[in-house]
Amino acid sequence: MAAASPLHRSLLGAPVIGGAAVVGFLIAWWVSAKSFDPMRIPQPGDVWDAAVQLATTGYAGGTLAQHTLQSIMLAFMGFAVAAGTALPIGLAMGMSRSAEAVFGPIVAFIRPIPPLAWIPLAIIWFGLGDGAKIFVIWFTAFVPTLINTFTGVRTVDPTIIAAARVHGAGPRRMLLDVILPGAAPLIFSGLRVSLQASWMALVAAELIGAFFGLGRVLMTAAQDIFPGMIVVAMAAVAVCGATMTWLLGVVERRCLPWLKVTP
Amino acid sequence: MSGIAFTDVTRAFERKGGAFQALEPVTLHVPDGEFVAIVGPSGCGKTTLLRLAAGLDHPTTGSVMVGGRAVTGPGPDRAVVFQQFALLPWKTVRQNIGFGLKCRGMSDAEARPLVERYLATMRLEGHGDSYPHQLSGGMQQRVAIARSFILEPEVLLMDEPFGALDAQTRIEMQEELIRLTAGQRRTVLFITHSVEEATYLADRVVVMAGRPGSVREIVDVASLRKAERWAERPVEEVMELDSFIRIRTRLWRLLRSAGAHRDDAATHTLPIAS
Amino acid sequence: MSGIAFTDVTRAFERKGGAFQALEPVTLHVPDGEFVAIVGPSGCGKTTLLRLAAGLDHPTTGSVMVGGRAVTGPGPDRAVVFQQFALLPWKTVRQNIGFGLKCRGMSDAEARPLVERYLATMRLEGHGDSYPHQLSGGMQQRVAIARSFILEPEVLLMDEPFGALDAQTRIEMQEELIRLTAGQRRTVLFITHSVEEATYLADRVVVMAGRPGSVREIVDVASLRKAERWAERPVEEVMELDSFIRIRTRLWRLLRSAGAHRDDAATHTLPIAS
Amino acid sequence: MLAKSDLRPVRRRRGPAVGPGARLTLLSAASIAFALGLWFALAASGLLPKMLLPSPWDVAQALVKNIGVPFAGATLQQHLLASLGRFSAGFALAVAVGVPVGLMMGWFAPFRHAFAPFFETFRFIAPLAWVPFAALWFGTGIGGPILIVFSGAFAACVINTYRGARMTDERLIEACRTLGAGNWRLIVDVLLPSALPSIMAGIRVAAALGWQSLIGAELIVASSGVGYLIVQGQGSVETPIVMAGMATIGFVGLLIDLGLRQIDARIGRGWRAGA
Amino acid sequence: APAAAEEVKISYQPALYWSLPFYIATEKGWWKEMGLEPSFSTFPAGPQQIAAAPSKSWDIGGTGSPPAVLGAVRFNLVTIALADDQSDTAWVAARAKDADAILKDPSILKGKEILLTTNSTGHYTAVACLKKMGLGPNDVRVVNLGPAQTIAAYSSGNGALAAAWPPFSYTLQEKADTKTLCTGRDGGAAVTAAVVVRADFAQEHPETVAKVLAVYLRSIAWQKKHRAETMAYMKKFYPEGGTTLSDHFIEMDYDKRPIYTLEEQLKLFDRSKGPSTMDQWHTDLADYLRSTGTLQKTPEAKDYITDKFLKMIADDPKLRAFAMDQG
Ligand SMILES: Nc1ncnc2c1ncn2[C@@H]1O[C@H](COP(=O)(O)OP(=O)(O)OP(=O)(O)O)[C@@H](O)[C@H]1O
Ligand SMILES: Nc1ncnc2c1ncn2[C@@H]1O[C@H](COP(=O)(O)OP(=O)(O)OP(=O)(O)O)[C@@H](O)[C@H]1O
Ligand SMILES: O=[N+]([O-])[O-]
Ligand SMILES: [Mg+2]
Ligand SMILES: [Mg+2]
Repeated sequence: MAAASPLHRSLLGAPVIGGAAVVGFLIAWWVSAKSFDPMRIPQPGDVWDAAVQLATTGYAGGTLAQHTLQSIMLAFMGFAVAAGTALPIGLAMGMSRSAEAVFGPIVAFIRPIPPLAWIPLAIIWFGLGDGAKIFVIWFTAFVPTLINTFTGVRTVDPTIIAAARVHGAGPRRMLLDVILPGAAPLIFSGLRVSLQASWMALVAAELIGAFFGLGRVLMTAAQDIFPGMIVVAMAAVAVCGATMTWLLGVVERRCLPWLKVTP
Repeated sequence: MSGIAFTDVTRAFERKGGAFQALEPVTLHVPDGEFVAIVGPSGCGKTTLLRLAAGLDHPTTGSVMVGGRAVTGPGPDRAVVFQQFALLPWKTVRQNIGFGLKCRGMSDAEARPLVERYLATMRLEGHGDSYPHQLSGGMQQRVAIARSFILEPEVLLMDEPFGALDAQTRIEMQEELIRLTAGQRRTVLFITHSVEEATYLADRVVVMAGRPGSVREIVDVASLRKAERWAERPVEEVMELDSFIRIRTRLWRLLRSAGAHRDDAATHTLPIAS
Repeated sequence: MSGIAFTDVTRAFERKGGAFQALEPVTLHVPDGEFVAIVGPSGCGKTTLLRLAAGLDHPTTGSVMVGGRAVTGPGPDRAVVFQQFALLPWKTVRQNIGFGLKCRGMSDAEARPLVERYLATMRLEGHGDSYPHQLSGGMQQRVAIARSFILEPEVLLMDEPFGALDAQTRIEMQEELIRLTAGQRRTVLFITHSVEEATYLADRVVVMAGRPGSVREIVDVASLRKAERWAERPVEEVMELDSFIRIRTRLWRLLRSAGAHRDDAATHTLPIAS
Repeated sequence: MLAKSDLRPVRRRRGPAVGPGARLTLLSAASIAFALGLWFALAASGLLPKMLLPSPWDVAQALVKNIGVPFAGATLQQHLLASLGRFSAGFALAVAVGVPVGLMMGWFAPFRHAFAPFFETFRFIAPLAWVPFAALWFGTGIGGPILIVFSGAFAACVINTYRGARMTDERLIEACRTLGAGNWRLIVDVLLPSALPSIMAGIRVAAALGWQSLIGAELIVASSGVGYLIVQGQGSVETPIVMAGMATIGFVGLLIDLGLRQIDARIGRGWRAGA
Repeated sequence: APAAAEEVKISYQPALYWSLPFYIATEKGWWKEMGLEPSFSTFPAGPQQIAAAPSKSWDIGGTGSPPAVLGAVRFNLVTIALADDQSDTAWVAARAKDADAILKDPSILKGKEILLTTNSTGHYTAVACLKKMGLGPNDVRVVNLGPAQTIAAYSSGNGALAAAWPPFSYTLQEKADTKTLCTGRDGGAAVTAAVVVRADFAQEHPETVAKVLAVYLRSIAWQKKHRAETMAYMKKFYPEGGTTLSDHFIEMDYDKRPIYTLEEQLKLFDRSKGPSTMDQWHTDLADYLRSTGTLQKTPEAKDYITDKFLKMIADDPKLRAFAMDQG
């Protein structure tokens, strides 16, 4: 995936332009927050104060560190369970039309149902602990990996499959040495989306009686109508999500050393 | 015992709006130890024929036998070399070459010396730990050949194996192939678009015609090759021989008439990459 | 005035671990109206050279002039035909042929008669509303050529235009090209891996050597072609001429020595599709 | 060399007399039946009170009943219509903004560099988190629900368009540049159609995510909508109606996806090889 | 000639007892009689409702007391009347089988979980009740859940206690088979709802505000006089908001949630002998909100509670008669 064209490679690097854009955004915010209705746009100063409060004295039952740690744990668990279940099912669906026929309709039907709608059922089935929260995250994060794994398997170069067959690959070898690595780039694309979905579902998950968590901070701030704190919680979620995605990228490069470029 | 026998083989593919007849009854016999090249217009069913022999596809009617046994699926007695190399991109050169051995359950320790030997035979020393994309096309094709040869198959099935290579590399690979098949005489089915290549390499050249695919003519080269000792001479020299040029021109003429009106027919079909 | 002049052109690509010199100073002059073919081992910089003339790339040092003006970017005075046809799959044959005219701001009504004329010239009547995937390779390449010719470029840059075609179609396209360039004499830079093709088509054949790319020798064919009236004879006949075979063999020898030790160098580079 | 008896045709495939298509349909039906059966059994087992896990039959009854009798002020089809309106607006906006943004990111590097930091962070924020701001900025206006659905659907549109645009065959771009195509024409005539399969895949994901955000969108102002129905139903522990709402969302979501698939298949019908 | 009807935007939450007066007024055609043309918006919860105020999406609304106080601090909402008193119907409940043991010895609750919605009247009630039962704020573990989730969780066996406000408290009792341990009133907490107006709107259109309030009060006066008819309206109104209550709870709503006529309101808002009852109730609530960290400091009652509009009605004989349903 080379740059679209030499003409459109920019003279300045990504960090410079990206940095400038972020600074520009902050200035635009600062100016507009001053000039528009101050009740409706969180003031930079309020956000700063909220950040300080959260980091030091705490809010919604804990400090930034406690909330963040808890959310990272939860998002990761949800993501891990989602990936751990979606991968084998996706592989099965990709390799067998029967498995596709079995799982396909159920997944297609359940997939549009929002995480919020599952909360009561999650509580009834799993109680108020982490189980219910992980279940809610799982529901959202499961699908992207599943679909990408399925598509990845189906798009493995048939010539390569044929080559492996003529060299005597049995089902096990085919899975481990051909299908899995062949589908791996797409699987990782799916994992990225699942990771995003995990963080997005976190807010809903932490509605289930969470004692700590950024989602709880968000919802408490929403209850309290504390826009500054909402922004702080949003920013914390965004930073955590982006960081985990970056880590996933590192893992991806480690796992796929044969790729010329990782997308 | 490794001859290939196609007997009244047809293959029809399901298409929107009915079946598409890719091969009309084809009967072709490649005796044990012979090198047969197939040339023919695009879409005439060359790849289909080869896939039938490989066991990657099944005939609609008729029978395909290799070494006296009916073909039911791929087997290590038949190695296939594809035009696009079809190396596993996620495996190093060494792992690719050893893949078939591993599939047979051989341990790494057992496979190692064999792999090293083929690395050397194929002049790939020093590249054992590279990934395929780090190699030139010629080197990739050498890896693909090594991967097949290491299994010591009785039958070699090659589908335009040198089509993706540049002219010089191609010639080198042709010489290489002559050398390798001369060492251990093997039954070879070799598909090519190059009439020169077919003439230079094969004992017999099968000219196919298309829509539906059929054998148009079989041209014998073996007698000349033996008589003029082509195998012992550099390829440029062989290609300048009058006898060589005559066969080549004859094949060309056959092909051009076989391929006539191809474009019009092609409108209604999808060219599928071999 | 449409000659191409490369003067002391070099091109270095950035790579991990320093610059990679793809071309060492190359000086080459293609006079107005001449047909020059370039052959050379894979990776020797043929495509790089062509891209410089097309304005798709810029030299690291030296100058590239076309028609007396320095090249700064792509322009409609220079048409490029690629090996992979590079047709827009989502446009019909008609739309593909008319694409360049549309880019110039010509209305559909104005473009229509021109497009129809080229459909006829290229023997594509009846396929105007087909999509590329419905055509055979040869027809696709004819569309690509029509798309370029319709802009009446002074310079034609062709990068292995027939490399993806099968042998028979390739020969037909070669004859077609002879016919077209004979009609309106144009400056042509033609890259090929086929020594026969270069010999058959070109006035002069440039043999390049690799790593870094350089011009090894230039072989004149024009005088022979004229003397023996190749253009008026069928290609099979020409290719059997002693004179033809002699030039071809000479080019081959040059090439094989130019390509020596290529593989070792290739380890450290990624072959990039032209 | 060949024994006559060996000349029997190769068996193509072992399997039942039913065609593969029919067999797969059968499997799908069996799987759905199994899931429903499991649900029936669980509901009938009495492990959970009926109030918390009604049987599929109760849910179906609640669903049918709500078609005639309003719940939370409207019949099911009225709720559905209201939800579809909100969804369409937010989803259409996400596509209308996301696809051009993705194309611009694919084509103009400076745009990509400038936009990426926001994009790579904002996409982790749940639609639900925007509810307070949606209320603050748009009040009771349609803008609020649109913002929520948009925040759910936008990222998928951008990412897939961007990836699709970046995957565009460079040779096509160069060929068109040599034919005189400018930026605009390249984006419209080359990048966009080339990215179309990826864009459509993204749009399908976006539709699913946007549709999922409905509950959030209907938390701001309430008087109608399937999301509202679910929340109100949850509030009074009318589990059958809640599940009827979930089933409706699931089913309509499925229909939306099928519709988009149809569009996808139609768009490239002419030119996509094998279409 | 009659002037064109005045437009006014009114907000409330569906299916609540204190929303009923808006509904009855519409049914009775009293808005028109007052020359008003209201448009209504309903919000599923208080935070969204008051957050929609600064965009001028609504002018006057009914809302729970916590959002009323929060809205005063955040968005300059002014409290102009009391909507209802739900102190008897917001409660802390336990499973019927456990209730007696708990009442006998509340200390067995130590370390147990109570399910409730934080920063709500339910929480406010719970804090007061726990104190009354002799339990400190850290003796039980508060699990924060939305009202619907509280019911689902409690009825599937989670938590030792649950707290909620009506109608969720009713649902809790009905569907989870609970017994009330302590109401807001038992704990000494005034759990109320209020009528609020945007300060800028009140400034610009005092007459309109007075008229809307007069209509609201007329409904109240009428409701107090017509028990059976009011309950009939409740049975029509509640399901439109997705709530279906049994007759028992309909009666409870009517009988146990005091509402106040103009005269009674004036007494509640009377500051002639120091802070009014209303001031006291809201200040207590604000103190609670400060204790949870929602508010940084307790707002001055007189800054956001006013009897100005009640007095405007009282001082205008025509309005007064209308508001007392004597027209
Ligand atoms: N799986 C398939 N489904 C449908 N049609 C097929 C399939 N495989 C091949 N065909 C058709 O059968 C015919 C023969 O195909 P085949 O690939 O054998 O030709 P070929 O001679 O190898 O051509 P080429 O020289 O282009 O590789 C073609 O028309 C092709 O379109
Ligand atoms: N964009 C690029 N970045 C880095 N290296 C490049 C780039 N383009 C070409 N090269 C390198 O420059 C050398 C010349 O490449 P070029 O494509 O011109 O060769 P070629 O003669 O056309 O080869 P072929 O016959 O295989 O098409 C090669 O080693 C190639 O790897
Ligand atoms: O997270 N949801 O907005 O449903
Ligand atoms: Mg083929
Ligand atoms: Mg090239």
